[in-house]
Amino acid sequence: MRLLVICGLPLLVAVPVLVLPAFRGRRVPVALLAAAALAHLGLVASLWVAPPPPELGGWLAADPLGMIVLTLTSVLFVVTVTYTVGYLRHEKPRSGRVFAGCLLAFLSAASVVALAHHLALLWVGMEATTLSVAPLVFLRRDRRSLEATWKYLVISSVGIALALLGTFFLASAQEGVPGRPLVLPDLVAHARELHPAWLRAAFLFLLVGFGTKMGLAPMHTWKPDAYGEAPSLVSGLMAGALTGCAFLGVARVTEVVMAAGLGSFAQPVLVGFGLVSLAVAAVFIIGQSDVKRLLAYSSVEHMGLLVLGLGLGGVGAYGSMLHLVNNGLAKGWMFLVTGNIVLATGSSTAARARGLVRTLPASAALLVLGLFAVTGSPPFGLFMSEFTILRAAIDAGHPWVAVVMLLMLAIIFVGMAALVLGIALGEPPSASLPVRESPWLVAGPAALAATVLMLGVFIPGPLQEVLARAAVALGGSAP
Amino acid sequence: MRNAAQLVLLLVVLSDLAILGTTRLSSCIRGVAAQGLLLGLLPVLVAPQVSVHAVALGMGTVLVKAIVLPWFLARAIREAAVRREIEPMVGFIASQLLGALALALAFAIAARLPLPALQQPLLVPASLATVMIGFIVLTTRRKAITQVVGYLILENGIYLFGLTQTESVPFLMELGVLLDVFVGVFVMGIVVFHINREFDSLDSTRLRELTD
Amino acid sequence: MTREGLAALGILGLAAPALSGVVVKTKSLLTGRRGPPVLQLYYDLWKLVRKGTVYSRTTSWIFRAGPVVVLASLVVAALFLPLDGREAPASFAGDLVAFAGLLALGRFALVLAGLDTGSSFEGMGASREVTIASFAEPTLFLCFIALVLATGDTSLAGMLGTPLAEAWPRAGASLSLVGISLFVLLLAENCRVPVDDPATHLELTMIHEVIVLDHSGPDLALILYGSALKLALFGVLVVSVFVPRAGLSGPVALAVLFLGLGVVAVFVGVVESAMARLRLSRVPQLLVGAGALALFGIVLQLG
Amino acid sequence: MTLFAVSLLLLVMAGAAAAALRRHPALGERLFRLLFAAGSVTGAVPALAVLGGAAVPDVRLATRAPFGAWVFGLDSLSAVFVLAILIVGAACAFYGLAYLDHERGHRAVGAAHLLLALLVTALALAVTARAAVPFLIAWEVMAVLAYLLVVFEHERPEVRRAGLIYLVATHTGTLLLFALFAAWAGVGSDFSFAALTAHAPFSEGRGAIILALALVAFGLKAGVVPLHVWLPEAHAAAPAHVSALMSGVVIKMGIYGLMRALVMFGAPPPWWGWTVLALGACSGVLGVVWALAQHDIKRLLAFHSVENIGIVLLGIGAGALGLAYGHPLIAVLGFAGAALHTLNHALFKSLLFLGAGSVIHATGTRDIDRLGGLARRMPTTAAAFLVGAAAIVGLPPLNGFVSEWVVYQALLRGGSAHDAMPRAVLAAVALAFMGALALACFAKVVGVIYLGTPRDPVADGAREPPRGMIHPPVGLAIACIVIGLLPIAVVPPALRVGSLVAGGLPGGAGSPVASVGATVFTLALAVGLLVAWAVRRAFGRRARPALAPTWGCAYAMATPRMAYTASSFAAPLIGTFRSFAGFRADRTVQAFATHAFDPVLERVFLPAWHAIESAATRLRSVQRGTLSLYLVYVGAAVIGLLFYLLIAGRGL
Repeated sequence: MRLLVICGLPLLVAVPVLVLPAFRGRRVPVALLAAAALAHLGLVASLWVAPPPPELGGWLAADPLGMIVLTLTSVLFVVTVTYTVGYLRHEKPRSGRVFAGCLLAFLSAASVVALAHHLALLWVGMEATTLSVAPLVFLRRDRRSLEATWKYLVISSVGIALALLGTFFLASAQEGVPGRPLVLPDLVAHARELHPAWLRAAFLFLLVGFGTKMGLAPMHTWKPDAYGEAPSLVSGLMAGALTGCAFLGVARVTEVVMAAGLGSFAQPVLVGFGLVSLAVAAVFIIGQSDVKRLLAYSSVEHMGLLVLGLGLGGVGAYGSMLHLVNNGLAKGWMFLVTGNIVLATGSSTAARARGLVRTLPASAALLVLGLFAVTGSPPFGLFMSEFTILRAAIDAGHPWVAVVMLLMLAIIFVGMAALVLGIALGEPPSASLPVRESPWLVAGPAALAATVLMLGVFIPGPLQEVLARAAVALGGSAP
Repeated sequence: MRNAAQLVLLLVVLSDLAILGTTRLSSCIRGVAAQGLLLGLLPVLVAPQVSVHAVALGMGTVLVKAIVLPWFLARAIREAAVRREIEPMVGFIASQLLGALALALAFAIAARLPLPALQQPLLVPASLATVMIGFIVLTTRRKAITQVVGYLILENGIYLFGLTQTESVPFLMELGVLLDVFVGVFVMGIVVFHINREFDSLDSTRLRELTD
Repeated sequence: MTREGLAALGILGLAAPALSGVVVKTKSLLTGRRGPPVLQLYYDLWKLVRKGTVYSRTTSWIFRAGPVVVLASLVVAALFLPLDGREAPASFAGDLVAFAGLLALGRFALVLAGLDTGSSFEGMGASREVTIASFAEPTLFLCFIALVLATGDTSLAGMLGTPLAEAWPRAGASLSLVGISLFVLLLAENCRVPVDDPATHLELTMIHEVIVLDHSGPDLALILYGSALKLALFGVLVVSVFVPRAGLSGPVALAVLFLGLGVVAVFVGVVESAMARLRLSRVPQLLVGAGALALFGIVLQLG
Repeated sequence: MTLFAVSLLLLVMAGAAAAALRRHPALGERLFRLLFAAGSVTGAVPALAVLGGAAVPDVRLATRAPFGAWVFGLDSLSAVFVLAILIVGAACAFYGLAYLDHERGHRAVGAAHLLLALLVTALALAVTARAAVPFLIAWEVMAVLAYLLVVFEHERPEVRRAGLIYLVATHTGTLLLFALFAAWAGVGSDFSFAALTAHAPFSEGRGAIILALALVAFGLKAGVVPLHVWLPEAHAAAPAHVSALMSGVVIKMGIYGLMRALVMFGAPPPWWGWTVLALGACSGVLGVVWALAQHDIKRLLAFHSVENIGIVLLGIGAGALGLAYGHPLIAVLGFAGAALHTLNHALFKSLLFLGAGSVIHATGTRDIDRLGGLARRMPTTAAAFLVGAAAIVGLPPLNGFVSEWVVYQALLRGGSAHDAMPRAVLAAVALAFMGALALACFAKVVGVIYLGTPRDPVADGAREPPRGMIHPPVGLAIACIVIGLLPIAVVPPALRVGSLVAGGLPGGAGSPVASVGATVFTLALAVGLLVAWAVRRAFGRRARPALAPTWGCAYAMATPRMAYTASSFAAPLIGTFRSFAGFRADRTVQAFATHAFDPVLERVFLPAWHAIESAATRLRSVQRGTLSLYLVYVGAAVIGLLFYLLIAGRGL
């Protein structure tokens, strides 16, 4: 029952928000948002305490992979809502009901994706996340955001369509195989009896489809536009939670393929996508002048690392599970801080925002810290995960992968450092006056930063265990 | 039964080619509507025996793909007061040739696919061809509205492939998929409205402000 | 340190000024002049010691300390030389580094004292001094390394003492190369033609002389005596390499040493009157050449 | 170890106090000074004990993160560095209090003190960490804190540029360290150094990779040519006391890393030893040649750090060769010399930077050609600086001489061996060359800054800085003198370190090195100098010395502008190395001047980076904003994968 509630509750709240005339205009029902978010988080926490049985005939279940994504989403959502409180003091969206309604719808859809064990249901949830976020990208209602929305919609929809085709291929692979159709545990259980040719085709199409939503190069093209034009807190949710859901889709099918013993077929593809994404990210991060687009490409980079770890197998799978968490939190952190910069200076470009240590000390500090966190410097969590993935590359006997990875990480660091430090340090433009940073706007990112820092030196027991089990499910192992 | 299905599938492929060939947006949309209608018939025809499941699915398909969405798109072009797709990025002849190529490719691939037994031999090639042609329309046309049409065709193709799985993909899922397609195209339509308002044209190639 | 060792050191100290006298005498005779007496430097020193001193207003204590440090460092350096060819008054493993360090210390003091006057002439001299030294010191070490390889000992007492005598039969060729290279060093370090001309009277061409322009009275005496002592030290190096005296009894060894020093002085005089002075920019090449000789000596032994 | 932990705690508290009591600076600074001093002392006690031969057990902290437990330990190698860190750290911290005083009001001075205290703590942790993860954490924290201190004056663009170059260099090093540890640990999951040591010996190929990675990663931090490019930039940009700390100890972390890697790795192959030796010679000679061309006092000192790192590498190289060819004595001597010179360089280089800071504080310029005659205006600072200069040149009886003497021994003793070892003696020539050039360079520095007449009004008005900026350099100078006078006190501990790095070989006890003789010598020399000086003074009293203007060789109108400049002084030397000395000379009717640049940075690294940038710019044209093109990318991906399917999955 709880799983169903987790998926349905936000939507139930969303319905009145969207229809009741009380919420017409710019007023945002923050209280409802907060209530729904906290309830959701509470329910998710209860799942950790008391693992639930599968529901809807096994269509909904909470396995380690799903729990990781679900928790990540829920936490990020709560943080985003707290941030919203401060955000709404400076800016009001055109339509408060669309804002709140879509956020809640997104939470529902993401929960469905995280808990779905029926791949068609997973697909439905995935498409729903795309659609629920689109209006949020278009929140500013100007030409640029319109263009971004259009590209985001078309590319993601095409990608997701390909994923649907892949799902059907998977169904064909299951022809005449015992077990409920397209239900994950049964697929895994009888993986070796699946038709290998269809399974391969299914894997590739699902990879491209969900890869498009993750933003793997070369299907990443919508990402900088969408992240750059959406309000920062929405970008944060997309980069932190939405990509997590998309990665979950890839991970699910990988789970099946690994179980079917087709690892030697799947892993090179994953590694290839990983390296290409790293390279593309590096190319676009050099000389980038807009922090939000920079973070978008950094997200491309980290998606690449995720599939790279998955493809390397061994401890790499563990690494990319850990990286999923770390990257999600770090991206949320960075986008929310960037949001503060945009609120204060009206822009996220190096041209307009300079010398923030003077005008926005707290945000600037968080931004610079974030630079080191995102680039995988010790002692932040991303260091742990990236180091694990690097080790996986060497253990798996691909030293050249390690070399390329390190080279790209180095180039990316130069690009990011140049921009972030460029806007954090220096003499602020004369016009800019110091802004008082409301605690609502700083608390969220600070909390995320603290968590990322903690994960670098201490991984709580339950999380550790869940990560390990997820890694094993993906054909890997815990270090 | 079987031959009827064959015929319908053939018509579907023809509608694809027709859409590729036409210059007029209105006929383009009419073509999609027709295709939707044909798709609505198919579940009943391909199913081993007529079942509530198949009929309901067919009716849902007709409702969404043959009536609501086409009407919606037609309204969109009325708003925009544009009649024809002027100079697509690839000429009409060329795109028809591309379509033919896609068709050939589709049959070639389908011939090599280990197809499930007792299926319509035409079903898979038709669906693959439709997918590819949808993709061609998406990539070679300028008007945002035509791109929506292209997406719709792509979806239709996938839907066709889904028909090989009617029994393994449960009814709810089918409807869910249908709903998603509906909402998806609906949202796209809304965006198209806004594009039309902002740029007073449906030419999506003018949305090139965001670059690196 | 033995009594004989100190006595020998004392004699060396007393005889040092005479060496430059011999050089000058040789030169004058070769150029057909009578020249100043051999003991001229003693008279000069005596005169200077009795004079008062004049300090420039720009100078600080560094200027005053200069001459003292120069002389003290040279005296201490002398302690490491085995004058009797067997043992030195003071010696420890690796004292060759100390020897070089002491020469450097003296040079540092001298150069700083020159710079302290703020005169551009002395600045120029200082610049030239350090330039030449930068090439002289590696050459000195090349010679020392050759000796170390030949004798397997890292103290001057050993390198120039008994082990050297045993090394001659084995490494005669390389040792003679080292000797020649040391003689070139002697010319360079003591500002002799073809590197510098102690007799010049044009400041722009001077090196050593121009640094001490502002020194007067006892200070100048210290410096002049210091340079005489330095000449003697290098002379001892050259003689010891060519004439190992380990076999001889103490007094005889000393006698041989001073005889050798005299020969070296005469030889310097001959060179000075036979050769013209090099252009300053060519000096490094001369020293590098000398270094090359020593390096060849080393390669012969690394074989 | 507990005492050590306490000291770190005190250091952190000191920083916190300075930052927290922003409102009452006086109280905050007193507290800072007190706690910092206490921390340094409590930390130095165990370090000295270990160097004296005591043994301290390791500390293991179990963790809930991958890669095993966190281990900390204090052996003689760590102890040397801890000592250097605490001494130099304290000197720089105290100096910083006075140096940043005038910044109060318009900059976060308290925060700067906090960062410095944390930096010292991170350094101490880095040299005591005995597991990969804590080591990497301390390493990166150290690097980042150092960066934040370097960009203290971040309004100036050149400071930001220098900071960025430094940050990129150090982060690249960190990435290489990841690779190093990953390659080292293999499939193992325990990353404590003990476990890593157990992995050795490696197959030839893997061992080569590991050693090469270590050399590059740690060489970047140490500033080995050609990886030194960040060093002069950062040192010139940072506040004086930060430069002192960086040049004194931060770059030494690279040396520590190399030595620690050797302890864990065991005997390296000969090629590695020769490489290190060659790098040492190059760094030493090039460093000092480039230094000669500088007129910015801080850049000049920075290049001398490159030189001295070269000397240390000569020691490490000799030691590595000793291990490779099986000459324990040489190995011990080489590593001992390296360790000792590291400590000595920490002392006199930070002393020199602090002295330079006082000069900058007094005159407001870093260009030595505008200075002159400061010895009469700030005598104490001048005296301390002179000691530092003599020490860095390696003159007896100061500490620089002692360590260079040990390194020489290591190089020369190879002579009697019967393998390839004797070739190493040639490195001694390079060492001599460095010494001579360094003498030339510091004759220039001391002469042009402190002696002669002021070349510019700014120098004329110079006065001694406040006491807080005099005591630290003087203290360091005293340390230099004491070590120089008592080799017997420092050489045996150094040998203990050497034998540890050489794999616990004998050599600590019954030292073959005549440190007794050396001590006698240094003491005798010191006494001799003092006696001679006393005699001369007594002699001078007889006749009152007359004062007169400098003898201008009959040229009556000498002006300060005619005083010999640094450019002219160094010209004949760097002229001989024109090809790689990295300077442009411009001769006008009025003046001759040379302008220095870093050839490696300007001719290698920046062009390479610009090449990457332009390539990226060209590649970026794939994202033109055309939607259909984007869709084509997706289609291309699908088609490509289908081909892969045809090839790889022979199923269709």
